[in-house]
Amino acid sequence: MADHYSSFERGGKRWFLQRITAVFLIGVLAFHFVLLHFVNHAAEIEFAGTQARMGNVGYFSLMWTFLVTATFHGVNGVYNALVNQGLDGTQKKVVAAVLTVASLLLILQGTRVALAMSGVL
Amino acid sequence: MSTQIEEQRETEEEVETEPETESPGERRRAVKRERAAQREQEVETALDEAEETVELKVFRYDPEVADKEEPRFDSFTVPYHKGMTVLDALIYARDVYDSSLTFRHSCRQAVCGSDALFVNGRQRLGCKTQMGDLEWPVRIEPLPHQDVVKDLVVDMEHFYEQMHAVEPYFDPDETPDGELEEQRQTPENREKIKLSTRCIWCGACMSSCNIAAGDNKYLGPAAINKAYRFAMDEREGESRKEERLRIVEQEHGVWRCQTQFSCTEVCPKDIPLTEHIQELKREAIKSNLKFW
Amino acid sequence: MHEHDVIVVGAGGAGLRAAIAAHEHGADVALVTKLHPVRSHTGAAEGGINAALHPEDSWELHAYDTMKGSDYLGDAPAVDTFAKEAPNEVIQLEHWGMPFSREEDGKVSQRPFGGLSHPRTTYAGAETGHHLLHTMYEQVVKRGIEVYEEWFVTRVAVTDHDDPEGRECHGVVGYEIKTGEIDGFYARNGVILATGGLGQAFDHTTNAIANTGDGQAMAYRVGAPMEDMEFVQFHPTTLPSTGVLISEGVRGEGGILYNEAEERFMFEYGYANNEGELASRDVVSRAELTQVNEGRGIEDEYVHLDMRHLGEERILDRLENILHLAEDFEGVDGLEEPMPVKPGQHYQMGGIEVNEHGESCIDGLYAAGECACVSLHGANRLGGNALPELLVFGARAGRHAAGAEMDEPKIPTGPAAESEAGEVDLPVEPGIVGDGSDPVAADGGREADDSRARQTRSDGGAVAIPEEVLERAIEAERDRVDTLLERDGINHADVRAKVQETMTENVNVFREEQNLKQALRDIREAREQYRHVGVADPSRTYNTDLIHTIETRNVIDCAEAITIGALAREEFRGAHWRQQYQERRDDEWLKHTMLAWEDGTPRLYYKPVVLEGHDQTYEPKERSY
Amino acid sequence: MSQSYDRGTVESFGRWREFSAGMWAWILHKFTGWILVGYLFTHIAVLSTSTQGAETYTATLQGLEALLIVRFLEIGLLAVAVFHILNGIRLLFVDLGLGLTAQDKSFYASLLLTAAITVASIPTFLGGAL
Repeated sequence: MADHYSSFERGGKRWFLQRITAVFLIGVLAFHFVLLHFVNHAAEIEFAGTQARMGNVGYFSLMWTFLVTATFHGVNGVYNALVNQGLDGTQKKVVAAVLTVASLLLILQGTRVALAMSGVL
Repeated sequence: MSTQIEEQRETEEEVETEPETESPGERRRAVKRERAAQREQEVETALDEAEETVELKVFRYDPEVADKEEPRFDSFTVPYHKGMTVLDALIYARDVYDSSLTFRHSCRQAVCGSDALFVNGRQRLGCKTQMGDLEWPVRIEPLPHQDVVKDLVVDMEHFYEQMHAVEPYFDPDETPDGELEEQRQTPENREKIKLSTRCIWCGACMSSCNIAAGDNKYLGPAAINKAYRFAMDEREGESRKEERLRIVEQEHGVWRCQTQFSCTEVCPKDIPLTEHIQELKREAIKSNLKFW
Repeated sequence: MHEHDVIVVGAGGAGLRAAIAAHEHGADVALVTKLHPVRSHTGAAEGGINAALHPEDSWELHAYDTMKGSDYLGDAPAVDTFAKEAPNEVIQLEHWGMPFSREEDGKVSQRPFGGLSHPRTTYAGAETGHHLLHTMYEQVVKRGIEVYEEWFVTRVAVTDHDDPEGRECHGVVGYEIKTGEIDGFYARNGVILATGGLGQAFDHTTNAIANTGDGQAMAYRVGAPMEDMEFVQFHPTTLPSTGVLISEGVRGEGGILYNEAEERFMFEYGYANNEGELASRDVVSRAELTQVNEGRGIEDEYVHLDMRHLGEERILDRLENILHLAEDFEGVDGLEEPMPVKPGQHYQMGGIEVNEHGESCIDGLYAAGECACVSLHGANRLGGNALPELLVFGARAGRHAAGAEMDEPKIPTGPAAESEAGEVDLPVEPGIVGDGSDPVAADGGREADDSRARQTRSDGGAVAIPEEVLERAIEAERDRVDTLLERDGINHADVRAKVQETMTENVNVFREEQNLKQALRDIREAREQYRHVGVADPSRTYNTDLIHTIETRNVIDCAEAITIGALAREEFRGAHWRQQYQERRDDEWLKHTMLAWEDGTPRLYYKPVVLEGHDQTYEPKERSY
Repeated sequence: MSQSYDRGTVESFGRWREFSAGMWAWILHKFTGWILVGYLFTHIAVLSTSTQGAETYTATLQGLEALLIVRFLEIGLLAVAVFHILNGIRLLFVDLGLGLTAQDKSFYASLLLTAAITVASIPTFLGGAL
């Protein structure tokens, strides 16, 4: 067990990032909810309104960062939960790969959506 | 007095003469029957005399005995008295009803850590749990998340391996020169590690931990607490502390802790295990970020 | 078969210290223990470790206090060696990381203790034993010393020369509890017994359930004499239902003892008009039992120890641990009600006769710790002297067994040290029952005792080939276990309970001739019954029924030795109180009580006390504090 | 001779009845986490309609919002998100070593606060749908 000493990379960095993203997400998720359910009611959302918001560079970058951090936080959380249940060996590698690919696709698609919303695409 | 001596003599004569007519085996069985009848009588009187009796439901399993190969629960009715512990009740059940009832026990005072059991759904030391504080009937099982060797005895091998994995021994960077020269330690530092040194290796924490149940490589609360005991001991020195942090910050080390506090809640020595694990996480992050 | 240079049986304080010492002297050493090492009963020690560390203190003072405490039955070379080496051992422990309580300047704290002329007791909270045990086990792990845990040693393998001093020990036979496997441990250099106490000979004891006198009984049966077995320390404040110790600290802080009529009996009945509750352990124990025997006990069993008047704040500050003990083990809230207490067996001063190197009279057989009698504690052990004893003499036994060069021992051992034969009027024959024809004899019988095998060997000669000695011992143990498992018989627990009850009833704090004789009769009866024991659990897997049955045999032998010694010694010395003999009688009794197991029969003899120490000769004085 | 009885994961996890506060907090945090990550993927999928033009996007969103079930699911989503946030704050404090002895109380507080916020937001969510 103790024969291989692992570096910070083995778990500590992801643990730390999970906390840092959490702090960020607490604020942004709350903001997102308030903005799109209470300030603007979800039922009244139209493309125009979305485009207006996304046209703002600050809002756009906030939402894009939201996407990336949420994806990391969520997917990393899923991965940890699986590892905690004893996922190991090849299985673990496969799951890690699948989750990474899924994350990248999500971010890619999310970025496309965001660009479409901001009217760039 | 004198009559007693004579009675004694008579029994002795019997012993001398009887083997002539009876085989030792027959005699043994006769004695056994006699004792069994006597015992039954005693048990009945004990149960009658006791103001209260309590029922134990005890997990039984023995891979070698035909009717115990499939795990089952046995019930024992035990006379209750004030101050009776779960261990007392188990000993009564074993000595009076079934001598094959198996469990570890030794000191009876919560320092040897032998009798951590799953009592009414919680990890507890049998010797320091009052029967009067429990809901009756009392259900007694071996510690969860560990293989059962027999009845209430679990295999502790994995627990010991995890304890040994953190290099659980004092190993200072340097020792004082003089033979009678002691290392200095501030009372504050001694106080800081005090609770962590109380661990009795009972395994209750490890058994209560959901993460340890799923991830067999997870060091577990007891071993991490052991690492804490040395990493925080100022006598060992900085470079040894770095090495210790490297052991606990491996993937299956401190990061696996999900702060469920189950270990802290069941610890019979009241060691704040989760707190110690959390402190090591922070120490590990700090030592890696360096600028903290 | 496992093979090592040194085999240490038992992994409490003495065993661990011995193993480390032997390892440091280059020996391939293994620990064989029926419990995992951290479960050993050393862990229950509370008080501390005496050692003369202060510059104003000296080993001579420590030695003097120890000798006085022993009521001049300690052997001076042992006492001197002990006091000289204790400081090094304590500092060694500190270097191994023991979490001692500390002073502001970072040095190890020392506190005063009963019978000491200087505050020299080092401690780690009220859990000194726990820390000592764990610290040393950690060092064993660090050194990679092999540990065979949950292996129960059932027999010592010794050659069968007629004269015990001609015998050699070549190993032990062990039973692996988890699997039921029986195997031999061949010791190239020596076997060190460090099996601890025998409290289970009494039904009320502070000792663990595992403390069944295995080492004492095994060594005794292969020819190493038992020394001063009648000296048993009883602690006055133990909880009635479990025997858990309530520290002397409660009385030290001002706790008061009351009888059923709520009289402060220590004063009202004049047991100790000056010291009251703080009189020495034996005085308080005797006072409590007198109250109970005269009908003033509570539930005819115990007295009350009341600390409520000390106030919640003070109790929580200094005696918090006691509140937990009373609550957890007796269901009593010490803040709300008085705690029930009664005297309980605590420590065995006597044991396997050894010299300062831990050697018994059998070549290659060592003993250390509570199972041994060097003799350091003589008739009474001082608080805080047990832990340094196991360090000093554990280390010495380990070194010697590993082949280290050491001085000529000054304490003689074996039958050659006999100064006079003993005579005692026993009501029944002691020793084994019957003709010993019962093959493996749960009783042990003559077969289980090497002397019988010696007599029955067809070639008439002594078995001298070491491997053969061990092989034969393994065979005997396999037979014994097979028979116990196969045959039908009574439960050992009845037999053990009988011995424990009679010991507590008759060989307790008070010793009266007729009671001692009654105990011997009861023990005899127990031996009779033991011939009919069987193990009901047929399983080879973790069969505690079997283990306890074998232990019970050891309990019987130890109980008998204690009682014979108590009946023989016609004086009042230290912990040994005889109703008819209310004085210490140095003219006649300044000698050790010895028991040798000869062909299954205990033989009583005496050997002189060695009062000539390293630098000085001790003069017996009146023991008053 | 020696074999042992492995009780298996199922039996081990059958012990949820005996879970304590901290263990429930963990279970709920995982559970809400799974829902949120699932929702994140779904959310992006729904928003992807924006790449097919403004009308499709508006129609899809308003079509979904017209369904009562979606409104209720949204309330559920809010509850899940609020709990995950509050318990997440609780966990951050635990990571900082603050308030460890009150960890069970802070869990109960998170539950109560989640319930309060959820109930209070019902009118907003159901507004216009009934």
